[in-house]
Amino acid sequence: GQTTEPSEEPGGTETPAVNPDEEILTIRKTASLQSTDWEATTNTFDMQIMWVQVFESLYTIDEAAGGYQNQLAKEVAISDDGLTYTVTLQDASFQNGDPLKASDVVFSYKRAMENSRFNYVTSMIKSVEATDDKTVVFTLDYPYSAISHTFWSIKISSEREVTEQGEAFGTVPHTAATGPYIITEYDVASGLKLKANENYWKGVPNIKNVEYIVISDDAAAVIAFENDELEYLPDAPLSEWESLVAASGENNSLTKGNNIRFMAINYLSPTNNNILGNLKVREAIFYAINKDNINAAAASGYGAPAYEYMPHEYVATSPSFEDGGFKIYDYDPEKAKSMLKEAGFTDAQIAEGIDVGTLMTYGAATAEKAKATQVIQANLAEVGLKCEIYVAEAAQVTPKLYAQDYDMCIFGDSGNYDFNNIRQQVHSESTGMYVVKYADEKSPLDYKRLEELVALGVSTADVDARLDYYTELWSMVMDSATILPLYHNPVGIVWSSKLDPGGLSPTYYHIYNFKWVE
Amino acid sequence: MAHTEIQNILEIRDLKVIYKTDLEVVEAVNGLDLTIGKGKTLGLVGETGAGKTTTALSILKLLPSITGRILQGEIYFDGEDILKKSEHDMQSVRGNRISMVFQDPMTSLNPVLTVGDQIAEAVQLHNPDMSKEQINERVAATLNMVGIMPSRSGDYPHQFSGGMKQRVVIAMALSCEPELLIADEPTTALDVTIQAQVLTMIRELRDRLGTSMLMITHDLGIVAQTCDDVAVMYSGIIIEAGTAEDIFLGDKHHPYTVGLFNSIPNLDIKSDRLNPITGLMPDPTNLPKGCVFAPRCNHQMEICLEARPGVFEEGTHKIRCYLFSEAAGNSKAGVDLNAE
Amino acid sequence: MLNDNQTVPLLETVELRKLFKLKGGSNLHAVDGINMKIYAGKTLGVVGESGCGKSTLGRTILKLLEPTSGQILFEGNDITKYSVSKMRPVRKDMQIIFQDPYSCIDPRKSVIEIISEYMFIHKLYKSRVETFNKAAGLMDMVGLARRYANSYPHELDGGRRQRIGIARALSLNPKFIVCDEPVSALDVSVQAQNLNLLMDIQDELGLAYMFVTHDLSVVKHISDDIMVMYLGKCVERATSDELFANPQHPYTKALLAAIPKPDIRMRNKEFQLIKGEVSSPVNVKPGCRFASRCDYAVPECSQRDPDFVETSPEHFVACYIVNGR
Amino acid sequence: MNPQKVESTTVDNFKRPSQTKEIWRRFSKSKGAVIGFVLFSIIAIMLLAADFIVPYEAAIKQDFTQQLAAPSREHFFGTDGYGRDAFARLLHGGRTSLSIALLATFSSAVLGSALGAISGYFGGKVDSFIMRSLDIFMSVPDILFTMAVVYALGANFTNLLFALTLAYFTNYVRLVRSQVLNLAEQDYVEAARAGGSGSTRIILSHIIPNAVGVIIVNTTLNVAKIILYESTLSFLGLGMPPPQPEWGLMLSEAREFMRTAPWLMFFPSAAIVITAASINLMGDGLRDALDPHLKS
Amino acid sequence: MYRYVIKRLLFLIPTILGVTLIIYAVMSITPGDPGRAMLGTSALQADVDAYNAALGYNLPFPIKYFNYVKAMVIDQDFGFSYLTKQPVFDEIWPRFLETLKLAFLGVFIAASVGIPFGIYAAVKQYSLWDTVPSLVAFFMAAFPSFVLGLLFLYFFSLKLNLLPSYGIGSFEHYIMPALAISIPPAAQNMRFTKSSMLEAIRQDYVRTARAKGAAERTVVWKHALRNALLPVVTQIGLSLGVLIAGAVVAEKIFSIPGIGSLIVDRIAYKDEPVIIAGTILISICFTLVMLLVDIIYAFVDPRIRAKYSNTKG
Ligand SMILES: Nc1ncnc2c1ncn2[C@@H]1O[C@H](COP(=O)(O)OP(=O)(O)OP(=O)(O)O)[C@@H](O)[C@H]1O
Ligand SMILES: Nc1ncnc2c1ncn2[C@@H]1O[C@H](COP(=O)(O)OP(=O)(O)OP(=O)(O)O)[C@@H](O)[C@H]1O
Ligand SMILES: [Mg+2]
Ligand SMILES: [Mg+2]
Repeated sequence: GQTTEPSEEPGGTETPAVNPDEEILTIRKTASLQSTDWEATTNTFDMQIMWVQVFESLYTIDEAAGGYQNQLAKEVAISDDGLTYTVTLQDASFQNGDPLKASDVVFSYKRAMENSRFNYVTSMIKSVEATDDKTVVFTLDYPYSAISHTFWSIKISSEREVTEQGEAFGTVPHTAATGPYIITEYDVASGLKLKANENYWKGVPNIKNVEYIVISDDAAAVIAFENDELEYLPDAPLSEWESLVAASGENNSLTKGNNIRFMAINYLSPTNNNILGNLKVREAIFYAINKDNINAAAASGYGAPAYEYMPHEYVATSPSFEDGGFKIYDYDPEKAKSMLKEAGFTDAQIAEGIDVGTLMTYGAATAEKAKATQVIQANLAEVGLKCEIYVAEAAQVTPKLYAQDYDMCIFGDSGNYDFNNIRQQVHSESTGMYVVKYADEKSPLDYKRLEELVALGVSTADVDARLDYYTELWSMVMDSATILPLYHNPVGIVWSSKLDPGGLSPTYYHIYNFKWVE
Repeated sequence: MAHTEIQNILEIRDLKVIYKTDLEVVEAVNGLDLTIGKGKTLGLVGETGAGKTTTALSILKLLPSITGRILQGEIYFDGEDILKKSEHDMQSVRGNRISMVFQDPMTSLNPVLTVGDQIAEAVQLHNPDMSKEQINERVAATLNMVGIMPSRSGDYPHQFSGGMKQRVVIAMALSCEPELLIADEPTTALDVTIQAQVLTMIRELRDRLGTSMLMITHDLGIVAQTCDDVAVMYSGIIIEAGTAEDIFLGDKHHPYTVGLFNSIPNLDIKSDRLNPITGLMPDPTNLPKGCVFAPRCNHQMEICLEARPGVFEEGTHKIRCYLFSEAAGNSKAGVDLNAE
Repeated sequence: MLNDNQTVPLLETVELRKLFKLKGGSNLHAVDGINMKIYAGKTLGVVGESGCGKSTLGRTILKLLEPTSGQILFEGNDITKYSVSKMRPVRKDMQIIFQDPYSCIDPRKSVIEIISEYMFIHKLYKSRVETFNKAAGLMDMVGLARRYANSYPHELDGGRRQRIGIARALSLNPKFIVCDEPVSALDVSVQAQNLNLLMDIQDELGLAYMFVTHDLSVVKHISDDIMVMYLGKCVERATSDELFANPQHPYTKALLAAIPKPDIRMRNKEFQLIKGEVSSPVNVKPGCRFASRCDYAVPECSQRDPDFVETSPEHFVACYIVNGR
Repeated sequence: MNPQKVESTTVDNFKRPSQTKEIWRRFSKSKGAVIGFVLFSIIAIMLLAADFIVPYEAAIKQDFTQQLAAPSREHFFGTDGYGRDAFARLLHGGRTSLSIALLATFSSAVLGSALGAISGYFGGKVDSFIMRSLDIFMSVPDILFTMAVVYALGANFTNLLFALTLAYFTNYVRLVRSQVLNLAEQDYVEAARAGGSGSTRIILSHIIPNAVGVIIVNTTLNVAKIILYESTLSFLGLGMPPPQPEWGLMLSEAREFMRTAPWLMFFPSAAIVITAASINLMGDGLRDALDPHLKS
Repeated sequence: MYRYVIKRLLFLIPTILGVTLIIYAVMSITPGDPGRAMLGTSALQADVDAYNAALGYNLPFPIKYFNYVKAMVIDQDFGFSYLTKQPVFDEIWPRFLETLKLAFLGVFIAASVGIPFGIYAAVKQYSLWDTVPSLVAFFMAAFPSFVLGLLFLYFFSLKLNLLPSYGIGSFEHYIMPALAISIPPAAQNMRFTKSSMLEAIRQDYVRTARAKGAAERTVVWKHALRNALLPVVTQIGLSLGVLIAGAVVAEKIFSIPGIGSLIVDRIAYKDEPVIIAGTILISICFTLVMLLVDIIYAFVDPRIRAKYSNTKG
């Protein structure tokens, strides 16, 4: 059952005769699509389809190039005070043939702003107005440096079609988007099929037909790829990576991705006489954690230890640990133990095991975050800290996180391509740094300064200045020992030799760029 | 056996049958000799566990295939040794030439098939050339014969009373006009008035068809009223056999036969106490070495405990007992049955 | 056979009736207005075909089934309405022996435990040892070797198991025992042994029996009086000798004629048959229950229940023909 | 009669010569039952003595230098994704699996038997209420119901026990009810009433002891079923919380290493199958030993 | 008989109400709410509340239950999925059919493999035809479906590349999942049929048939089998429950869009309308199968048929 032998023939090396018009591109999906309304897609796999292939926004992301670029926006003019954005639209058209109008953009933004889910990217928008058919004016409450992310996040849909479909919008295939691919089939049994939008405003896509195949089991997906039943496998299972590499020959990539796993400690937890309120204990916990082991267990060793809030490579304003000068809590069990002693625990207590409560996470019991909990639990045990593991579905864990009703938790955050994201997390009235509520009397850091730094970062477009603000901000957070970046979950992609993916985008691939190998 | 003229429809010689289970070996039949004359009815009498049913099943070769085993002996039916016949040959004997009626009418009929179907099956099996109509006619005639309206042939067994079921079973057994009918306690499960009905019917049919019959029972009354010959069975052995007159009127008897007669309350004579045999039948997994009845016998002699007795014959009357054998002398002969 | 000085019967039933409610609302008339008397030390034989209500009668008398109507007088006391606790002392005087030697004793208890059970229930003796001694005595009495005391029922044959039931019934020194076909499941030789035993015990202890059976030769042998039942009704009652000598009800006659006798003079003689079979006891209509099978039936028979008339001293018959209307 | 003599012949000798002996004799006559018994005994002894064979520490000790090592002298059954010794996990995991299975069997037997006894004994309205409710309850497929319960309450030992109990008690209700109905018809129960026994006494001394055999057989066979069911739950991610080893969970974890480290799947599968099969063998043997019908 | 069937069909009403109540009760103790699950952590509580209120989620349990039942009964409306906004029925029905296909294929295999082997083993008791299949059945009955599923995947898809590893469509897609879920019940059926058959062969009427001179084949197929199959029919009906449990697993392993895995997935989102309607659907199916079993029973056994035709009202 070993797949390490290099002698093994990589699958699909023969070049088949491809008739590009009939050939169907098959891509794996782990579950059926939630909705054909981009607003209602909540997981990455659905967003990869709806947010990129079907719908378009004012901006797009090019991961390979590392930034935001115009998409439906032809030009964007920013007022000097940074409060007014005037967007001129491309001569694009919807899949139903209607031309793209400013009113569609206004309609789409207003619709998104009513949706609480998009609060985090729309809350600064005061108004959106169409001044003519091709011009949209955004007025902000305050200068907002990460508006690019908003312009990317909000997708534009046809006002006419969405209104006409009413309640049914999202539950059936439609042509209300401007993107390169049109949904032709959306059905539980026959799955999801896309066809090229022949009238796509940027030009006809190369690949004519796309089929998403639901394969929930990783092993089955790998087998399907090896059997040439899949041409593109995004998010390939890492435990099978070696086999996949062998099967795909050259056609694979393993990138760091922008997804980071964190561990948060609730300094307000009442457990064991608020033991986690003690900074030394929190630091001891952080020093006890072996990120390499977590990487080995959770990411089959293909990930990398994480130290930052955002991968520095992805976001220029994210401070890098190499020169950020903030604490990184490298694995040091001895130091952890001495911190515990400093916190006032005796050797006997340490030998006996000190209860620090529950380590919570969500997802399946065997999924990567749950694996990380097991390693951490073992790490803590080595220094004399006891914790229990609680793994449950998001529906159960999320309310607890929201209510800050937990001791420790592991959560993941995928980047919004700007460290600015942190503004939402820290500042929002709903939650603190995702899960840690800093705006509190007992806050382990100067939260007023924190907010100040956020405000400063948000309102300046100067990358260097923002890097400084965020470095200070992140240092404060790390000093508080409340959040610890654990590891970068890598993204593995493999594809068939028939396919040329035309550059790599680990998170949001663009089928528009794909080509069949002649 | 060179038979020029066969007078006996059935002749069993020295039959030994055992049941072998994981736990034990039951010696059910231990050297049994039995003869039924053509056109005669033989009554086989004996207590529970004497081996009556086993004997009957051996004749049809229907012993439970896994546990039951015929160890030795010969069973001549119409001059041919049945034990040498193949299973295929047996199938044409069963039901066709030898039929059997089982003990319990409630369980002898298949609950999920109609009564008519079950009779038709018997007919069809032995008359494969018959057309559907002919078979149906035969079924109707058979039911008529046993006093059941042919219109009820579409009914299921549970719609019949016990007596009717037993009549159906008998009808089925007789539907192919066999040469030998084995009736294994055909009326034990029935009430007396119904028993009388069924017995009458069996007798009539037997006489009409000239069937020979083996009537197994433990009721001496039934034997007296239906049988020409009688064999008394004890622990797998025939200990006394003869004509009905020999058994009921003769003056020499096996002590067990005497005990059996003394055990039934006599309707005509009022007595305060019965004189039953003491004790119980020997354990069939562990039979005594000598006479199987010796442990309960009040005429027990030393020799009785050592070896099985031979047969004492007097005309048609045969007794297996040392009391009558030359070896033991005749001193104690003539145990009186009619000690009234 | 009856002494004049025994005027108060040990047990008497008056119009005793037991109906079973069936699904769908119909009634099954298992016991339908039985009047009977049993005197101390005497045996009343009850005969009749399967399902005629013999067992139900026995169980109802012992109040193991609640009577639907009528009265049960035990030693002159009406026990019909006695509560469970009030019945308890009476139970010591009335016992039952069952037909099936296999289901009548608990297979998980040893012989001595089964026999002692009633004595423990009524706390007759102070200690366990004393109770077991009594039980051992009872084993002697019913002719069960003491070595079986620690055996379990499945190790014993039917005859011995029946004796355990007898010993248990005797353990409370009852005055009256319902014997519900106690020997019909046994082989003739064992049956005779147990019949002798029951008769000896009766002589010794002066018990009264109600002896239920369908075997007429047995009933004649053991009973002083005989009651013939048909479909829940008593059709004829007389002393044993009288009944056999002079059966009057057509059913009784047919019953007697149907018994095969071990007499070869009867060989191949016609039985005197009655047609048909016992009909259903569900929702019976008024009239003689036997009418449909009776050769002598007149229209009146199926209109009204015949009265139970004393045709000669101590001989009662319920039949229009016999009683001359 | 002489009481002295009686005392020496019976009373002193009076002991409960156990039927167990007879049952054991018949049980031990069956080859399958003996094989099952021996297998299960070996498994049980190994699980009980797990601490002496290999300490619990080894089952949870992570060693990333030994990640996914193949079976070797050091690690008989190899190591898992955390470098934990699979053999130690199998042994200690068996303890968890088996104790949940045994406890769940026990509690479902108690709950179900009690309900069944009540239903059968009291009859009438109580009976129809219980039985109709049960009909409704049983029309929800076990698996969906158990999963919903575990989701609702969270996956841990107690909740798992609770969910398995709820999934399995229904068998016993029907079984015990029919037993009680059947036993209540036996003549010896009537005889006990004729002797003046009250209902309580009848239930305690006649009905329960006679129903117990069937319940035991059913219970034995249920242990195997629950082991399988429990492993299915674990497989669906509803088993015991980590790091406690448990067979179903081990399988569930091993699944992703199906090709790289197939032994991780093999051993727990084998453990589940062998344990369940050995219990089934014993159960069959026990049923035959307790059932007099099959004697001939 | 038809009265009985109608009576049983009417019993579906309390069954559905009861099932709804049970699932509602279980869901109501589950922590979390659909609003939070859908909108995520960063949404404002007020928005989450509004979301929940719009779904009618915050109503008290009895009212919610009542509303649900009312909609279900009066408008045959199962509501909309919280997650996908699809009408629940549209969402579950195709998946239900998928599961049904799988489960009935499973029942079919379990019966058509288990029963003949069981019969044969009984007829040839103690021969090789008995001991070998019995032994195999013994071990197969001890296999959890998911282990079989994984093993199949490993050997037939990975090692031999014979069968597709996922999805639906062609017949081949169903081979592995159907086998994985049906082998353990097939083994059970075999064991059950064997003992039932042994019991039937012991019966007097079988001996009567032999005494008639019927060939062994007739004896087995005509006389013993029909009686032996009666309890087996019940067993097969009940095994549908086992198969549904297996189907949940098989749907996961082989990526089959069935209702079992749908319910499992939606429990995570507290998508109550889908969970409840899905469970009701399965329960109805289950109840109908049990009814079918009873009807078959009556069809095969005239005694039972008579019992039903006698019970009036
Ligand atoms: N299938 C069997 N397996 C083992 N022993 C058996 C089997 N059938 C009968 N026996 C035993 O063989 C002996 C003879 O039994 P058989 O049935 O022939 O007696 P019977 O005279 O017909 O008795 P009954 O009057 O009760 O019908 C008995 O000891 C019985 O227990
Ligand atoms: N518990 C009961 N419920 C309903 N019907 C009953 C019940 N017990 C007995 N019966 C019916 O009452 C009638 C009389 O039954 P009972 O047992 O008293 O008859 P029996 O004369 O003792 O018959 P047998 O000779 O067969 O023992 C029968 O039709 C029987 O079916
Ligand atoms: Mg017999
Ligand atoms: Mg009776």
